[in-house]
Amino acid sequence: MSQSTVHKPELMDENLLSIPTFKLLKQDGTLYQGASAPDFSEDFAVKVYQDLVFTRVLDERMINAQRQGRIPFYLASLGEEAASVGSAAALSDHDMIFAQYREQGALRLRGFTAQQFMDQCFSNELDLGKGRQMPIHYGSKALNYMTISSPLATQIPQAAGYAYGQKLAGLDAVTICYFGEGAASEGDFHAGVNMAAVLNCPTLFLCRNNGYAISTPADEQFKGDGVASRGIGYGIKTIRVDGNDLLAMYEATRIARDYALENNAPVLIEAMSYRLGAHSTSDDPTGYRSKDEEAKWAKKDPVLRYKHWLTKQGWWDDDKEKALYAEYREDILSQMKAAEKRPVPTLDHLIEDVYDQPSDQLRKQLSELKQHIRQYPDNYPKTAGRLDA
Amino acid sequence: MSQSTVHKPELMDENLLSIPTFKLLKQDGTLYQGASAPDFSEDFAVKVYQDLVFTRVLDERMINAQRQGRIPFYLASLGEEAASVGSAAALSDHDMIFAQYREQGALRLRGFTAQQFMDQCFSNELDLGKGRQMPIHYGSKALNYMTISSPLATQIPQAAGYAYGQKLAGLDAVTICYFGEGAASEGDFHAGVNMAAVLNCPTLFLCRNNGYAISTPADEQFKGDGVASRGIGYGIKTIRVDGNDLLAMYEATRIARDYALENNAPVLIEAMSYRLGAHSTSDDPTGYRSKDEEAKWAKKDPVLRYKHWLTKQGWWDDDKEKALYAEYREDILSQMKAAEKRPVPTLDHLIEDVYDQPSDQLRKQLSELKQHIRQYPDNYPKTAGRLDA
Amino acid sequence: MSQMNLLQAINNALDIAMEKDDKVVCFGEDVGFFGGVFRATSHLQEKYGRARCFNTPLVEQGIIGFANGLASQGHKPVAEIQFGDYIFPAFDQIVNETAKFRYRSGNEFDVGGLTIRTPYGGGIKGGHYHSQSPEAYFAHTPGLKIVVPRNPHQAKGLLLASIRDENPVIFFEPKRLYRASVGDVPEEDYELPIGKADVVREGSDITLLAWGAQMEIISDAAEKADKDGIDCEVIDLRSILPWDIETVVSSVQKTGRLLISHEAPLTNGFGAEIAATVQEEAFLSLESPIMRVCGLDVPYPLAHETEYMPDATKVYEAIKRSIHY
Amino acid sequence: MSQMNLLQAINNALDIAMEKDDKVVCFGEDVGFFGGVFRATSHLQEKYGRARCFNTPLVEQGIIGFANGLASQGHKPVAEIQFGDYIFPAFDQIVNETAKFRYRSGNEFDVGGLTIRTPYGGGIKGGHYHSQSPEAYFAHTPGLKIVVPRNPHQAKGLLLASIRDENPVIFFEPKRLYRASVGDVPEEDYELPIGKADVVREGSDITLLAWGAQMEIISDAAEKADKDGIDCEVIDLRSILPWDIETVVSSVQKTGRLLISHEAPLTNGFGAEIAATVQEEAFLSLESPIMRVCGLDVPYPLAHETEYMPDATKVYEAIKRSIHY
Ligand SMILES: Cc1ncc(C[n+]2csc(CCOP(=O)(O)OP(=O)(O)O)c2C)c(N)n1
Ligand SMILES: Cc1ncc(C[n+]2csc(CCOP(=O)(O)OP(=O)(O)O)c2C)c(N)n1
Ligand SMILES: [Mg+2]
Ligand SMILES: [Mg+2]
Repeated sequence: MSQSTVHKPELMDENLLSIPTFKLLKQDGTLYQGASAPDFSEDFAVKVYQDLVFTRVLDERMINAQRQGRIPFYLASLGEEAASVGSAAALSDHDMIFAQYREQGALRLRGFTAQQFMDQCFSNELDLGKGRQMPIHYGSKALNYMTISSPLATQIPQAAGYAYGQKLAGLDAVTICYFGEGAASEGDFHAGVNMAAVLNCPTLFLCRNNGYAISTPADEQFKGDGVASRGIGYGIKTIRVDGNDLLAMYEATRIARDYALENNAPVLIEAMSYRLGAHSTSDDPTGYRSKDEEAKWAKKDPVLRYKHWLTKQGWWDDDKEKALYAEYREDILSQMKAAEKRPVPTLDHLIEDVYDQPSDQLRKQLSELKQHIRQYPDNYPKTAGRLDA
Repeated sequence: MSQSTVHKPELMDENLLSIPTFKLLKQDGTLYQGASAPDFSEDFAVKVYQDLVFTRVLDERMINAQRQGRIPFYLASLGEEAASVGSAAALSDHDMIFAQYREQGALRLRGFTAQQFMDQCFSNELDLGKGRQMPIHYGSKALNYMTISSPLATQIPQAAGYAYGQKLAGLDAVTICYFGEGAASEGDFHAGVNMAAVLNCPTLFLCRNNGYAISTPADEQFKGDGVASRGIGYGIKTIRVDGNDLLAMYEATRIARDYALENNAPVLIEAMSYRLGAHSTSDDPTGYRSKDEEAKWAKKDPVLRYKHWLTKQGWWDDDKEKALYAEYREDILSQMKAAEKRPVPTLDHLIEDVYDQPSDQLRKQLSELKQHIRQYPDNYPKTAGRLDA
Repeated sequence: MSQMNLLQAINNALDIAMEKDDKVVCFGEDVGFFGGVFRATSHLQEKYGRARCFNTPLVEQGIIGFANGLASQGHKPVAEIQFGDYIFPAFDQIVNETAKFRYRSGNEFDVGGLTIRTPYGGGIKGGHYHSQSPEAYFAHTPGLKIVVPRNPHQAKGLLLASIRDENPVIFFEPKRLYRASVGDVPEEDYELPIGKADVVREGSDITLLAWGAQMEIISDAAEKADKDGIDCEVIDLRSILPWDIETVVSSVQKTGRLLISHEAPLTNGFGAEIAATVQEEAFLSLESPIMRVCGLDVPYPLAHETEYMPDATKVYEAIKRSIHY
Repeated sequence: MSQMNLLQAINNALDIAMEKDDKVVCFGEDVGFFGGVFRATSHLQEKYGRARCFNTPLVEQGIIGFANGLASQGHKPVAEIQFGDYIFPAFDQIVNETAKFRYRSGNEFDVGGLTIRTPYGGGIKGGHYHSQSPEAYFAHTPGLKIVVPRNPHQAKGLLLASIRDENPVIFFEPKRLYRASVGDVPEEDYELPIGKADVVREGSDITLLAWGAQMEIISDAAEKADKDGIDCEVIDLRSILPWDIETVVSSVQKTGRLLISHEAPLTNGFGAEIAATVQEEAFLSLESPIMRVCGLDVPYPLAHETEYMPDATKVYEAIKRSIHY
C-alpha cells in the first residue's frame, strides 16, 4: 500500500486514471505509425477472416430465421466480431472460454460447425445441450467452451475458480471470461475479479464495452473511465483495446495471456466497440438511440477493416470473398434445413441430468407424464410418437 | 472516457494509483508541518473527547460483562474510536448514519445515552429494538442512526438509496455509510458505490480499513492500493485518511460532506486503522496475528493522540481526565445494573412488527403459544408471569 | 371502463400511483427512457421526470438494496426486476433485509413503502431463465407480502393496493398474459384487497385453487369437468403471503376435495403449504387426498415445455382422480 | 472408535477426504490458517498446503461462483459459508447456477464435485442472523441435494458421502451441537447413504419426523410420551433432497399418525412438503391430521428465543393432540 502522506485535505480527482486505447489498424487496413502487426502466417490470417465471415453470415441468416418464426429467439454479434474472434485467436485450444452470449465468433474459431450451431438453435435431438436452453446458449466440452448461462455475470467468479483449478492441476492453460459492460455492474463481477486477483488465478477478464446494455447506455451504467479503470483498483494489470481492431485484440490478448500464465495473475482487457444491431430479436433499438450514432459506428466495421489489411497482405481478393460467402450461406442454409427436421430429444431427457441419475421421484413423475401423453397424444405432438424410443 | 491512444501493446501497471494518506496530527499531539487543525471551539473539542472516552469505557465495561456471562456477545471498537467519532463529528445531525457494527462512537456522539446502550445490550423491554437482535445492534430514528444489521455490506446500496431520497425530498443532508475493508469485498459494495456514482447520490462511503476481517488479513482480502483506489475506478472523489487521527478524520469528512452536498455526488473515504482488540467476544486473535504487530499499533492510540492535542490547547488536564473516567464508569455501571433487572419485552412483541399489523395467522400462533406457556410456565420464566401484561 | 391488456393495466396503475403520490418512484434496468423491456413503465419518465423514473445499472442486488434504503427514508419505491429468474441476486436484500427491516429495528425503521414488480412464468419458449415461477422461494419469509394477479382488472387494483400497502410486497406479473389477457378495466383509481382469495366460480364437488396465469388453466379444466357433471369451485388465491386460509378451508369443507395447481416444480412449491394446512384444518371433511398438479422437479425446460406445463388436461384428469378416489 | 464432538467429526471427515483425494479443496472466510471461526477446518492448511485450504475474500456469491467454476473443472471444492444466515448472497449462484449446471449443458459440464458446508440453527442466543435454518429455501430447487446430520457419527459418514457424491450437496451443520454433541465415531473412512432416512426408534402409535438438531427434541418428546404409554416411531430424515418418501410413508401407514418438527418458520418450511406428500400417499391410513411443530412465522428472535423454539414439551403436547384427535 502507498506509504506517502499529505497534510492538506484534498479529495483525489475522480478522473485521475485515464487509460489510453491500444490500436494497431486503421479502417483502411494500414497500420498506425509505430504499430507493428502480429506475426500471422497466411493460413492463420485467412482462417481468422473466415471465422469473422462465418459469424456474420450466421447472424444474418439466423435473424431471418427468427423473423420467419423458425426459431423463437436469436442474438447477433454484428460489429463486435473482431473482439471475440481476435481475442480467442490468441489463445491455446486448451484454454477455457467462459462466454456471455455474444461470442459466437470465439466458438466458431474453436471449430464449432454450422451443424452444431443449427442443432442448438433448433433445440433438436443432436443439440449438445439437449434442447434445454434457448437458442445461442452453446457449449462444448470438447472445444473447452463453457455452456452459456443467461443470468449475467455469474460466469465471472466461475472463471476465476476454473482458472484456479487449471493452476492446481498444473495445466499450461488460462481461462478467458467474456462479459458486457452492463454485466460488469453485477456483484459477481466484483466478486470474481477480486478473487482472481487475491487467489492468483490466471484469468483473462475480457469486457466487451459495446456502449449499451439493452437500452441502457454506458453512461448510465458507470461513471469514470470505463471498466478498465477498475482493474487498477483491484491491483491487476489492465489494457484497453480498440475492439474493432482484430490485430490489436489479438496482440493485447496474447501479451495478457503470457503475463497471466507466467505470473498466475488475472488481467483485465476492455474492448471498446459498439453493438451495431438490436440487442436481440426481441429488441428494437430505434426506441433508444439515433441512426446517426449507428451510422458513425457502421463506418468502423471490424470485419471490413481486417479484410482491408488481409487484402493488403496479398492474401485475399474479391473472388475468394464471393466464394467464401457463398460457401457459408450454403452450408448454414442446408444445415438449417436439416436441423429443423430433426426431432426434439426424446421425453426421457426431460428428467435426465437433473442429477447424475434420475431420482425415484423423477422416474415416477416421468412415468405419470408418459401415461398422460398416451391419453392425449395430440396435445404433445413433439413427443407422443416416440415415448418408447 | 479517455480519448488517448497507444500503438504499442502494453499492460497498464497495476500499481499505477498510489493514494497518499492524509494526516494532521502526530502521536504527541503536535501537527505535521504544513498541517492546520480544524477550527474547533473548546466546547466542541472537549465534547468530541468525551465521546471518545465514553466509547472506550463502554467497550471495556461490556467486554467484562460478557466475560461475566451477563450478556451473550459484545464487539468493541478499541483503537478505531477516532475514525467513527471524528467522521461523525463533521456531520450535521440531520445526516443519516448507516453503520456496520463497530461505530458505537458515532452513535454516542449523536447522543445515545448509557441507558440506551445498556437496554439494547440486555435485550430488555426498553430496548428500542425490542430485544430482537444481538447486543450492539443499535438503532435510533430520533438520532438518524439506522438500526445495525448483521449481514455485511447490505447497508451500502441502502445508503445510496437513502441519500437519493434525501435529495428527492430536497433535504440539506447527506448519508454516511460505514463498513470494514472486509465488507468491501461483498457484491453489495460494488452495487452500492456504483449506483451512488451513476445516480448522483450524496453518500459518504467510509471504509474502516482496520487490517483484518476476523482472522483474514487485508492482503488476503484484496490486492492493489487498498479500498481507496477503487473509488477512482467508479469515477468518484476519494480520500485516504489516517484513521487514528481524529482531526484528519474530521477534516476529510467535512470537505467530503461539502462536496457531496454541493455536487450531489458520493465520496469514498478510506480510514487506515487497526482493530486493537479481538474481532468480538467470540474471537481470540492470538491464533492469527502477532503480539508485536499489536504492540506497534497500540503505540498509535487515537484517543491518546487526540488527548495530547487537547491538552496542548490548554483544554484538558489530568483532573478532568480522572473525573471523566470516573463519571462514565459510574454511569455505565449503574445503568447496567438497572438494565439487567428490566424484564424482556412482553410476549406480544414476538409477533409485532413482522408486518404493520399482525396477520390472523400470527395471532393464532401467539395464542397457541400463550396457552402452551400457561401449561408449562416453569419452562418460560421470562414471559410466563406477564402473559397478559 | 376501457379495454386494456395486462401491461397497460400495470402501466396505468403506476401512472395513477405516481400522479397521486410524489413519494412513488419507479426504477430498474431499462425502466427509464425506454419504459422497460416489456414497456410496463412507458411514458412515466416523460411525465414524472428522470428523478422519479429511471434506469439503474445492471445489478439486482443493488436495485433492491437501493430500494430498501429509499423506502426506509419514507419513499415508495417500485423496483422492477426484469425477469423473475433474475431476482435471485437480490435474494439476500429481500429475505435478510426487506423482510426483517421493521422487526429487527423494533419499528424504528421500516421499508413498508417498497414494491418489487417482476414478470414470472412460462409458456413463452423462454427455457430455464425466462420462465421460472419463484413465488415459493419467498413464501417461507415472514415480513414479505406476495401478490399475483390473474388479469388486467386484478392487476391494476392489486398493484395500486401493493404500492400503498404499509408492508413490502413482491408483485409477480404473469408475463405470458402481458398482451394476451385483455379485459375491462375501470379508468379510475381503485384497490383490491391483499390477503383475500377470490372465488371466481362456485361449485360443490371439488375446489380448484391456483393464482396468476394458472387461473386460466384451472378454469379451462373446470369447464371440461362441468361437461362430465363435475361441479368445480374455482378460487384465485391472489395473495401467497398472507394467504386466505379461511376462504380456502371453508370451500374445502363444503366440497370435500382440493386440487392445487402451479407452474413451479412440485417439491416445496407453495402448493405444499396449502395442502399441509388444509389437511390439518379440514381433515374430517376431506374425501380424497389433496392433489397437486404442478411443474416437474426439473429446471424449466425448452424443447419439452409443453410436456412440462401443468395444463388443462392434466388438471382435468386429476379432478377425475380426485372425484373417483 | 474415538469419542468426537460434531466439529471434530467434521474436521476428521475433511481430513480423510483431502488425504485420499487431492481434488478435494477447502475454502471460505477464515477457513485457511485460522481453521474457520468454528475451527472445522483446523490444521488442514498445515497438512495440505495453502493451495488446497485457504481464506477467500469476504464475498459469499464469489465463494460459490468460484466453487462452481472449480467443480466444473473436475475438482471437488468444499466451500464453507460461515453461517447459514449468510448463504443468501450466494443464492443466485446456488439456485440458478449450481443446481442447473448439468441440466442446462446437456451433461457437457457439471459441478457434481461441489459440497457447500454451512452451520445452521438456533438455540445459541444468536438472534436473527446467527440462528436461521434455511434448508427449505433450497428444497424447491431440482438439481441440489441437501443433507443434515444429527450427531458426530452421522456427520462424518454423511459429509464423506456428500463430498464424493456426483451431485452438488448443501451440507447443513447443526451448530448448537458442534461441541454439545459427543459420541463414538469410527476412525476409518466410511460413508452413510444420502437420500435414506434413518429410523432411530421403532414405534406403533405415531411417527415423529425431524432432522439435525431437532432430532434431540423429538427424541425427548418420544420419551415423555412413552411414559404415557404412547409408542412413538422416531425418524431422522437426514436428507431433505432427495427425501426418503418410502420410509416415511410406510411408517405412517403403520402408525396412522405423523408429526413433523423443524426450527424454521412454519409457513412453506420443508414440513409442508412432507405433509403434502404423505397425505396424498397415505391418505387412507391417516387417523389424525399431520401435525407440524415448527418455528413461528417471525424472524428468528433473541429475547423470546425460548418461546419461539419448537421444544420437547410443544412436541409432546402435539403428540397427545394427535393421539386424542
Ligand atoms: C442477472 C441478469 N439480469 C438481467 C438480465 C437481462 N439482460 C439480458 S442481456 C442484458 C444486457 C446486458 O448488457 P451487456 O452486459 O452490456 O452485454 P451486451 O448485451 O451489450 O453484449 C440484460 C439486462 C440477465 N440476463 N441477467
Ligand atoms: C454476509 C456476511 N458474511 C459473513 C459474516 C460474518 N462476519 C461478521 S464480521 C466479519 C468480518 C468483517 O470484517 P470487516 O468488514 O473488515 O470489519 P471489521 O470487523 O474489521 O470492523 C465476518 C466475516 C457476516 N456478518 N455477513
Ligand atoms: Mg453492452
Ligand atoms: Mg476489518
